[in-house]
Amino acid sequence: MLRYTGKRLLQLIPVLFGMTFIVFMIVRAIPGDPAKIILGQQASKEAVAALRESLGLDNPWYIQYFNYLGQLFTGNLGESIKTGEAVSAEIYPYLAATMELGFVAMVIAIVIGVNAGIVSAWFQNSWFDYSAMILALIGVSIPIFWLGLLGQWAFSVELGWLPTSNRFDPRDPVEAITHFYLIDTLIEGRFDQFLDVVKHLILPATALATIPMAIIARMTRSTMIEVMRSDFIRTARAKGQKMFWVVYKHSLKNAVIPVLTVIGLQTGLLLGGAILTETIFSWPGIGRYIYDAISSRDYPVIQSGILIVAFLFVMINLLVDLLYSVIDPRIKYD
Amino acid sequence: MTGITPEIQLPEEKSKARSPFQDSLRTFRKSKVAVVGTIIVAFFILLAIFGPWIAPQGINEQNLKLRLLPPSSAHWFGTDVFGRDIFSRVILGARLSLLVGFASVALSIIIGSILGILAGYYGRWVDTIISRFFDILLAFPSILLAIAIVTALGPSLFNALLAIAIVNVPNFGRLIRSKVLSIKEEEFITAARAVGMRDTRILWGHVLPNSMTPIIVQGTLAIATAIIEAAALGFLGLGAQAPQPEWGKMLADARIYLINAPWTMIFPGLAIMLTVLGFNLMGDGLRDAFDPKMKN
Amino acid sequence: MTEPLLKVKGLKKYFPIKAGVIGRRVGDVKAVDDVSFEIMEGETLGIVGESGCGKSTTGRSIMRLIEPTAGEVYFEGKNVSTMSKEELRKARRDIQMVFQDPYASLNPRHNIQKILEEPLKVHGIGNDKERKEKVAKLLEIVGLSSYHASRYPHQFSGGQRQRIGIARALMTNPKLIIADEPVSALDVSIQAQVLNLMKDLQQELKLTYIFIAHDLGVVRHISDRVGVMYLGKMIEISESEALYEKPLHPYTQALLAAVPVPDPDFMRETQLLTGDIPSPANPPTGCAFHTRCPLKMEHCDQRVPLLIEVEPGHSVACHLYTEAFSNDNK
Amino acid sequence: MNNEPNELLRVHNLETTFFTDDGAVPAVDGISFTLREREILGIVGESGSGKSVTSLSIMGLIPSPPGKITNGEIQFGGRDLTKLKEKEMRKIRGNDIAMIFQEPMTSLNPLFTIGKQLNEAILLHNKGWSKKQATARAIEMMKLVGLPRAEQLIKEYPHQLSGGMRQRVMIAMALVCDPQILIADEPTTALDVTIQAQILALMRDLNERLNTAVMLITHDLGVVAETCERVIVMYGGQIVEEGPVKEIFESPQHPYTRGLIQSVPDMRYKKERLYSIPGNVPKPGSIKKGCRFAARCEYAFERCLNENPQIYHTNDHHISRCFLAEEKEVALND
Amino acid sequence: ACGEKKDSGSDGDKKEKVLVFGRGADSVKLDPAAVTDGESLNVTKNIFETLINFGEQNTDLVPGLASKWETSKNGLEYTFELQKGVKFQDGTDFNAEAVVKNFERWMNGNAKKFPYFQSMFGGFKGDKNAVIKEVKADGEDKVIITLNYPQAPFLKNLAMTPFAIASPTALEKEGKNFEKKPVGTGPFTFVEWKRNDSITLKKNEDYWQKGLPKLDKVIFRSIPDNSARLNALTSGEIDLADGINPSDAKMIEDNPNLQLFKRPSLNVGYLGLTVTRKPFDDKKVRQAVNYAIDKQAIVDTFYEGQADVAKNPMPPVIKGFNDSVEDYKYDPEKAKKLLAESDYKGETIELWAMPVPRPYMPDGQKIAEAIQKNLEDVGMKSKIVNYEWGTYLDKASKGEADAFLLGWTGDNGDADNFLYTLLDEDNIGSNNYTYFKNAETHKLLKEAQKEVDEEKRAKLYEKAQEIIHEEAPWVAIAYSTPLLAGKKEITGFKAHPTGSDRFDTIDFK
Ligand SMILES: Nc1ncnc2c1ncn2[C@@H]1O[C@H](COP(=O)(O)OP(=O)(O)OP(=O)(O)O)[C@@H](O)[C@H]1O
Ligand SMILES: Nc1ncnc2c1ncn2[C@@H]1O[C@H](COP(=O)(O)OP(=O)(O)OP(=O)(O)O)[C@@H](O)[C@H]1O
Ligand SMILES: [Mg+2]
Ligand SMILES: [Mg+2]
Repeated sequence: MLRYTGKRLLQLIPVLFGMTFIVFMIVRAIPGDPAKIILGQQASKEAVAALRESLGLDNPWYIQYFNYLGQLFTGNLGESIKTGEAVSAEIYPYLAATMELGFVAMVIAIVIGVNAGIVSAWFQNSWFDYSAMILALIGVSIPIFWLGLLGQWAFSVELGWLPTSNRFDPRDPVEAITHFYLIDTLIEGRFDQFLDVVKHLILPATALATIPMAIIARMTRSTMIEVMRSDFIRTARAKGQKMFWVVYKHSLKNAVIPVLTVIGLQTGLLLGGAILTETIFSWPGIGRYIYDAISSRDYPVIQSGILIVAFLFVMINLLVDLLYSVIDPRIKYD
Repeated sequence: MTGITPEIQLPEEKSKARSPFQDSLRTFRKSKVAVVGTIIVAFFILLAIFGPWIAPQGINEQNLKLRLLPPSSAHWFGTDVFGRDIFSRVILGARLSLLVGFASVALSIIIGSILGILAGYYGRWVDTIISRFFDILLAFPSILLAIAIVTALGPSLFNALLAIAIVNVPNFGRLIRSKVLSIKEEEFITAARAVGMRDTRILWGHVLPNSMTPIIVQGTLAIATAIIEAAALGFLGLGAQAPQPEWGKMLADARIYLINAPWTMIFPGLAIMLTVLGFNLMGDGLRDAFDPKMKN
Repeated sequence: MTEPLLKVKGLKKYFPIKAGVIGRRVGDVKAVDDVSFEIMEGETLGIVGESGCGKSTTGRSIMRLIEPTAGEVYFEGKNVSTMSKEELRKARRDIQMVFQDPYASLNPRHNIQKILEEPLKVHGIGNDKERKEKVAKLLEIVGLSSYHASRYPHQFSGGQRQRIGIARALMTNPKLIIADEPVSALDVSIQAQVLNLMKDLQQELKLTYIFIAHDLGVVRHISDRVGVMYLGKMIEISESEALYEKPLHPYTQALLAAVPVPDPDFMRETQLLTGDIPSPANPPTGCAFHTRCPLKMEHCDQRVPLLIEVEPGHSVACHLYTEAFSNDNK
Repeated sequence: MNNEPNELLRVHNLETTFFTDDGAVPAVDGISFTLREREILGIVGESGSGKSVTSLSIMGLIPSPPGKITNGEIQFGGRDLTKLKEKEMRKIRGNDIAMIFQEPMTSLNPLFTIGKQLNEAILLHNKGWSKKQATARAIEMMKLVGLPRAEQLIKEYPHQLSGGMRQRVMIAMALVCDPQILIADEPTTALDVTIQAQILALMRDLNERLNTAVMLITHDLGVVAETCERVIVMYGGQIVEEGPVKEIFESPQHPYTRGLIQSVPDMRYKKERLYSIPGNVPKPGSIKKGCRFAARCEYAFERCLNENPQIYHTNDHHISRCFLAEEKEVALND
Repeated sequence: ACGEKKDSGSDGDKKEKVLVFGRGADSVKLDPAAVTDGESLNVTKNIFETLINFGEQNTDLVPGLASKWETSKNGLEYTFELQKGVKFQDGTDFNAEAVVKNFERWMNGNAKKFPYFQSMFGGFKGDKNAVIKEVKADGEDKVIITLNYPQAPFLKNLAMTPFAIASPTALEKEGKNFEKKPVGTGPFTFVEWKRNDSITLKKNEDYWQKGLPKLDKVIFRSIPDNSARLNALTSGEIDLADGINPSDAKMIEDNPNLQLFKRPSLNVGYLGLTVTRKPFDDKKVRQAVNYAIDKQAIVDTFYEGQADVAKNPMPPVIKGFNDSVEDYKYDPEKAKKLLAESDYKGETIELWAMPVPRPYMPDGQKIAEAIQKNLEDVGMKSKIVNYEWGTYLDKASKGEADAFLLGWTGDNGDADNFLYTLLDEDNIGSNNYTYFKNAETHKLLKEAQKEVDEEKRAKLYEKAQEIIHEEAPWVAIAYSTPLLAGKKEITGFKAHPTGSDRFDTIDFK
């Protein structure tokens, strides 16, 4: 297991290298002069020239790339051109915000998606199956930004049940410890704040969860149906086992690997979808951090932001891979 | 010809020669889901083709006096801030969304097939390089990568199309690679080799045609995704540009009228959803028909 | 005696077992380990053995569908092992193969016409019309009708498909046909049809067969000579009558004893084998069979027995006979 | 008749149909037979003749949809199994009637240890047993079926076992609750001959020692000849012949049975030509009129093509579904 | 940071007065001298103070930290008398030394560190264009600033938020961290900053102006999307919202819980016509475009009437505005005629549309669409081109656009900040995006920079506007009134034309 993890990590190295290169090249290809953008419309020519020089933007691209790589090796993600802060220092709260949102969305997606899939597979062709699958189909077809806007309009503006945006009530800000406010409020014993944070999470997390939920439900259903046709399920039933346990014990465990794979892949969708959701719900997460950085040509932030998200994604998929072996004894990693 | 055991014919049903493809089409036609999907898709394709004749107004017939009118018999879907007929714009938008969907997927399939076949058939370092390249691209959440690419290329519908195509390449590439690999191991390929067939001929005559159906299935589903992605890019201002009636862009434009004039954003959103749903249904139907193993 | 049609010498196929980051080779699956035999023209050599003993690998290595690790194969005196790709391709005209799975070995997207004329096209034989005629003729030969040519594989039953597979192998008028378990996927009644067909064709067309099977009953009916494989090695090879009447190797004996006989009155004499077949990735030392052998002797687990002709035309690889043999000759 | 052992199971006019896209397929079409205490009853027939469907019908495990028992009854212990509720049926499965399947490779759940799967079967029908007791019983059964190192094996996963061992585990699992009936659906088809011989010997042995009645389903006449006392021959979803093994082999009454026996290549002698039944095994439901075997039958006459023969008794324990047997029955009755 | 935990303020008679201000983006840094973005300045405006202030809702000069000031005859020496008894929020005394230290800090900086200083005062110590020569203390309460050459808008520049006085102690102590922990003399003290979410300020209890501020706490919350921000206001999550879409004005006015605030206009939105590019190198074409565009309709539709149709490149509130210039009337026929006389051959022009809403142009995309239609009506085909904002500015400044939408918000309410900055040849490549170059206006504008006499100066600018009008490098579209909205209970809020608001006078009813 350890060896396998090590091996997989080693295999990641070329991928990570390639990623840095691709990101670097794309970012450099973005037209527009960051110096000008930082200084804004009102800036003078001299100011722009001076800034360009001090940012090293006058160097040829490969020098910039090697400088960048060199910095990466020392764990330095560069400094935000805009704020002048080290990216590594300022990125964490954004990352935490996205991870909290993504995590809650994933939990919603998994809990509802997996169970809907199971029940649909179990009672195949029942009305539940049909309606769940139709909903799931609509779910994968719905543009989440549209759904998010509609939700915001209905539940916040019209009904006033939920807050429209951000992570908490600014009048009573949560004191950040881990920057995962669900955790922080609990550590601080502020149950009222915890509820407030939950309320803020509901709309964006549901919007974000829709597509993965639908995909997971569909995937779970089809693998479950396949698994439930397999011989060992027949064996379990031939023993006289209850259908519930046959489904939730024997079938589910076997269906988990493809479902897990989908879940791993969906995190990518989730991290990408975060840009849209975070924009709509003013969620101070990494998606918006990157998006804002794109507008301000904040190269180090765009680069590092994309890389970190991609890295996270890669890591989650690695984790999923490793989980396989925990679940399936047949997968022996050495 | 003595001594050869003849095959005695059962009074078998006079079945005609039916290729698996025809068989699949029959299954496809029988599936309600698939039929509904096909109807929706066909409907939007017709809109795309005949839109200019159906739509009561052109794309950009502004009449600032008629702005933000709610749906009425004159303007079924109401009007937008320029006093343009939303119904007409939604109809005319079908062309753009389908264009992006089909063109980007076609592009990814072409590039993906070439790379996938190279990797799958030639193996070794070619495979290593191409597969790594796919890995790298796949390591990025796709929308994020698409956004980055469009930002670099400059926002436009064409660039959005291009970005979506690039982002999808590894999906097809991998699919085709794995198809090639698995078909290579099929016994009928061994049989072809045993007969003395050349590699290239095996590739074109056996491997490729047998990879087609998963590509068609995946392609249909990818069109659905591509349409949503294009709309998302449009929504972020990175896709289609004014006055193109692209649905995502219409949503973005309508966003500030959410409270005053909700119809401006309800209809384009519905249009996206319906089209995407159509492709998804059709894709599902195709998968069930062509890939019976996946059928449930 | 004339030259054998096919001569296999010291054939080996090791599949590497890879591990580690760079796919280091940590061992081998010795799928075929030093197998030699000969086949005369018009003869049928049956190869039997339990699953995983290397029968298919042997068959495929002969045709170089998998590159053998070592060994030489002579076909009509020409060394197949050293042929260039192009020469090999041409040679395959004379050596054809019939596969076990009649479902998987036909391209589901091609109709029978296309499947059958492909070998002709590949070798540039005939024009369109001639090819069509040949397809029709061969369909008749294998007991199907020419109108079947436009149908697709899935429209046929298993037995019919296997007939198509055989027809395909016959298209180029080959001299040797390697049939890899051609009947094991078929029902008993159908199996008999196909076996009869193959026998008839052999007489008709002067074919030579390598007939791979795990069913000893089937092998007996079709083979002139039979080779028994165990864990990648040929452990006994002989005229089929001799082998079935008087098996020499303890494994062959056990194998024959294990086959259920469709006769309720039949009484079994020999004791059953115990234990499982070892893995070819990690074969036992010495004689591979010693772990299950009821007659195991002291040094069986150390020395590898060689295949030795014990009686005329009957060779066996077992220390029982090496001892006996050497003792006899002392 | 009276000195024969008691009937355990009586299947009467069982009809199981699959409702597929291509219409209703009567996979089992009105079969009746009995299974007696302590006997080994063989069911032979070529692929698709309805052997498995028969056994699954008895177990109440017909995949539904698309399958359904459309007619007939299955009497066991004074009850009609086709009428039982799922809950009651569960009590019978594994406890009174146990089943093992063709594919030892796929019939065990790959993700649970052998021990866990055995324990599950034990604990299901022995409420109140402790895990320890269950494990002890499991080990006992494993030893009984000749598995070496039972104590270690219970901690291992199915993939770590060879095919023969797995089939032994399956048998042990079927027998843990001392069932009255063991249905074995082609238990050795996937195994090599030497292993097959071991398993068959084991089944005979267990049948003697535990007095379990066995229904052995196979397509191999050799297996039947060596193992069974009585045999049922199925063709196209119907029973075409039934009788004591000896009689069947010595004087088969149905042309199909005769053909089948003759076409088996016997290892003991070389035949120049094998006997072969012409034509193909028909798809169930494809022959609507006449005897299902008529098209392949060399004795077929006019009547066979138009009328489906009923079952004729050629003696008090031998039946045949062939008009040729009509005379014999008449003769018998005379 | 904010130690005290309160129970949502429901109990207790002294309810905390908290104002949540919703705005479009987060601040970049809270060191006013180091930033250029409005969202940073807006916050620092409440933490820091400048020597001179602008008037409540105009750009007249009123005392700030300096109670009085004098200018020497030659316009090269300024003497400031400072308020007494002022303390920085960290307890440091505010005095002449503190002011000098601030100036020294800026003057020793560079363009990257203090971009506004570079822009407004020509350069740093030793630069040849530097305006400020030296800054000296004259006792505790007097500061003297000497210039290298006269700069007419010098005092106005000093009143700009970036040149607020920071606590020298804190500057020294915090170093680079000062931008995250600002300390000034202003009405509010910095408490906490949650990036991309909110900045919290609390009342400066020792504020030198008695009775101010009225609020206990101000929270700046960023909600990037205009409609989302309005949603948040409607649902009560925020109390005051910046950047209200004109289209929502009516709804807000109709809402009994909300009120609309109008920011006096100090901006101009325009369509620039790059005079170096075909077909706009022809004056007739430029004039034709001016006739072709129905500005009133645009103002009505996209500014929802919250703007005046513009005719000059600067808004009327600024001294020197030439009201006698007669605007081009909407006259498609005349436009067609002019086009026919011109070199224009019917080629399709690129019409660049601003991708982001700005106070001077709430929806560039849509305005571009409307203009496109206007142009089409007179026979000029155009293609709307879009770039991401940064690229847009960059490319436009390189003269790559044919016609482009843009605008400008004044920094200090001086005509120079519009006419010279936007239309003088000196600023080609930076803010003169049309590449307009005219010897006459150049002379006039240069002269005006050094003219200390207000009236004479105004005349010079009026003349320049006439020439610019005739040459028509722009279609001046609108002087917009940016909108804010707040809860009904808010009193005492005066939106400032520069866009930076002081919250010290705000109270809740
Ligand atoms: N491509 C391969 N890579 C690695 N090992 C292989 C490969 N092909 C076959 N083997 C191994 O070689 C051994 C012999 O395989 P082969 O297929 O020749 O057996 P066989 O006698 O034909 O068995 P069966 O009766 O099951 O067809 C097996 O252990 C198998 O696992
Ligand atoms: N799930 C199913 N859906 C549809 N038809 C089925 C299904 N299961 C079985 N059948 C039909 O029932 C017929 C009998 O099947 P069954 O499995 O009983 O055959 P069998 O005698 O066990 O054959 P084999 O030797 O291949 O196991 C088959 O021809 C098949 O068409
Ligand atoms: Mg094989
Ligand atoms: Mg079966």
